[in-house]
Amino acid sequence: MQIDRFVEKNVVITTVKGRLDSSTSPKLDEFMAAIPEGSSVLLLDFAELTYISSAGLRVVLKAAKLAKGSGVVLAICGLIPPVHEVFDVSGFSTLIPIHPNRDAALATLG
Amino acid sequence: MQIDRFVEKNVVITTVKGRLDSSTSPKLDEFMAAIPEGSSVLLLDFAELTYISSAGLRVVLKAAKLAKGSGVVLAICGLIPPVHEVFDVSGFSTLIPIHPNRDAALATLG
Amino acid sequence: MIIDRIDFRLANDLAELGPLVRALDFFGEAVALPPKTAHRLTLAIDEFVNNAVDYGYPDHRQGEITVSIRHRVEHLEIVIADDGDAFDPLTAPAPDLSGSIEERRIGGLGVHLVRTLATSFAYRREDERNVVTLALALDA
Amino acid sequence: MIIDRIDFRLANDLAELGPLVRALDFFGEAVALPPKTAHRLTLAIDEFVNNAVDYGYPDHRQGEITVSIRHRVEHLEIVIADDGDAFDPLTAPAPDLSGSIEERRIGGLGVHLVRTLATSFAYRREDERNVVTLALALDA
Ligand SMILES: Nc1ncnc2c1ncn2[C@@H]1O[C@H](COP(=O)(O)OP(=O)(O)O)[C@@H](O)[C@H]1O
Ligand SMILES: Nc1ncnc2c1ncn2[C@@H]1O[C@H](COP(=O)(O)OP(=O)(O)O)[C@@H](O)[C@H]1O
Repeated sequence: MQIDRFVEKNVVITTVKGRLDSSTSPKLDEFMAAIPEGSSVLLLDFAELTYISSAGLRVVLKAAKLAKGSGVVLAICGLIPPVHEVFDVSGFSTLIPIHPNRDAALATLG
Repeated sequence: MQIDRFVEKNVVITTVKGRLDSSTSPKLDEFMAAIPEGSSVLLLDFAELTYISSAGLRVVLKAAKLAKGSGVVLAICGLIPPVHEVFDVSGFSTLIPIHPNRDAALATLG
Repeated sequence: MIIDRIDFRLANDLAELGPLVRALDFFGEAVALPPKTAHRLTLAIDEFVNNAVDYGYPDHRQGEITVSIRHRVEHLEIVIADDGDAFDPLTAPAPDLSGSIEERRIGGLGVHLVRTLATSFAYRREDERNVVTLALALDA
Repeated sequence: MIIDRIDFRLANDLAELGPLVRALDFFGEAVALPPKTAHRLTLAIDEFVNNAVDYGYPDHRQGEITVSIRHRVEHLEIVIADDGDAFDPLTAPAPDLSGSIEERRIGGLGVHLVRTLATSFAYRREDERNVVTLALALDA
């Protein structure tokens, strides 16, 4: 798994490449533990995320709770269909805004 | 499979990389069908041959027969143990000189 | 070429998951699984192996987990068995999928995800082993 | 992780051998077969699938060939079955391994190689199929 982060306007974009499972999710958890100073939107760009398990969902919900508590919006974009299915079945699709891709997300959030 | 040929002194060296089976052996067969003008020794360098089946042995015996009929020596070098085993079990090890590596072959044949 | 069946045996150690996932990826590509089926396959095995390792051997004894995949015409049949303490996943409480971000509990989704994505799901205790059998649609 | 078993199904078409060989390579690496065992495994399957395709269906009808590998403690057990015409490979004439280059016949080595490299070898005709069962040592 590879995590990268950069800022576009007021949106902090975190891209995750590869697999988010019990072995890799602690790394994302650590990454999401602090919300960068002055950010108002956190966007998880999962376009290159090929796999997610419940261990990955755990980290996403934790990050969403932290964001909510800090008055920051957390959104997700770029889910491939098999990953989107996991968000749907877990009820996360109705909990966290999911955008088809980064441009669509930035148009709404930026 | 990749076949390359070059000449060192009076020895025509043919290197074969990869697998020699029913799908690839016709290519080596074609390659060995004509003996280059003026050569006195043909050396098959199999150091990078990872696999041989009876289809590969077929082509080797055919080449050995052709060489013998033309008064040319055919020798082999560089067999990895699993390939050497196939030469042993087929009785080819006593039919065709097998050298541990190219240098040893050239020292004897060149 | 079709792979009709593949059976794995693992120690109760999460380090086994790396090679297992690579083998599942190989299988999925070799038989050209639809992307959702391939994801569900890895998910089902990942979740149940993780649970067996995490909860099945509280005394940290050595254990053995087996995974068998049969490739049928219309579905994959998966059998996951472990010699951990008896546990029927059908008794795992259903997660509360409604509620706000603040209300949602973290965790408790693994069994639910697999049960929901499978077209059939069964548990039995047999020969001191937990045996979970499930099917995944091939036309996902 | 150990792969305990893997079963393949092929059409009687030599184009099936490419994917099959890749799967055998994957299996050999995943379970860390000794190099000679890995080579013998591919050889046994390659020779018998080639023979079934080349000789078993003289009327060019569609056929099905199955290959099953079980990974035991001390050996691999391989079962190759085809629905081609009945043929007992134990009746194939032994090649003459002596003789000079001029005297040696080209061909006729496939069955001999496999029988010699296997620690056991059996044939039966069952349900209109040729079934060859052989074992390969894991301490090669
Ligand atoms: N193999 C098992 N042995 C014992 N308890 C288990 C086993 N698998 C699951 N459980 C119990 O069921 C609960 C729900 O499991 P799961 O849905 O995977 O979510 P999570 O592991 O995130 O809690 C676990 O918290 C655990 O208490
Ligand atoms: N499946 C089969 N059906 C019918 N005949 C076969 C079959 N397999 C092998 N044979 C016969 O046995 C002979 C020996 O086979 P083999 O040892 O593989 O050498 P080769 O195929 O090079 O002749 C073949 O020439 C063929 O006549």
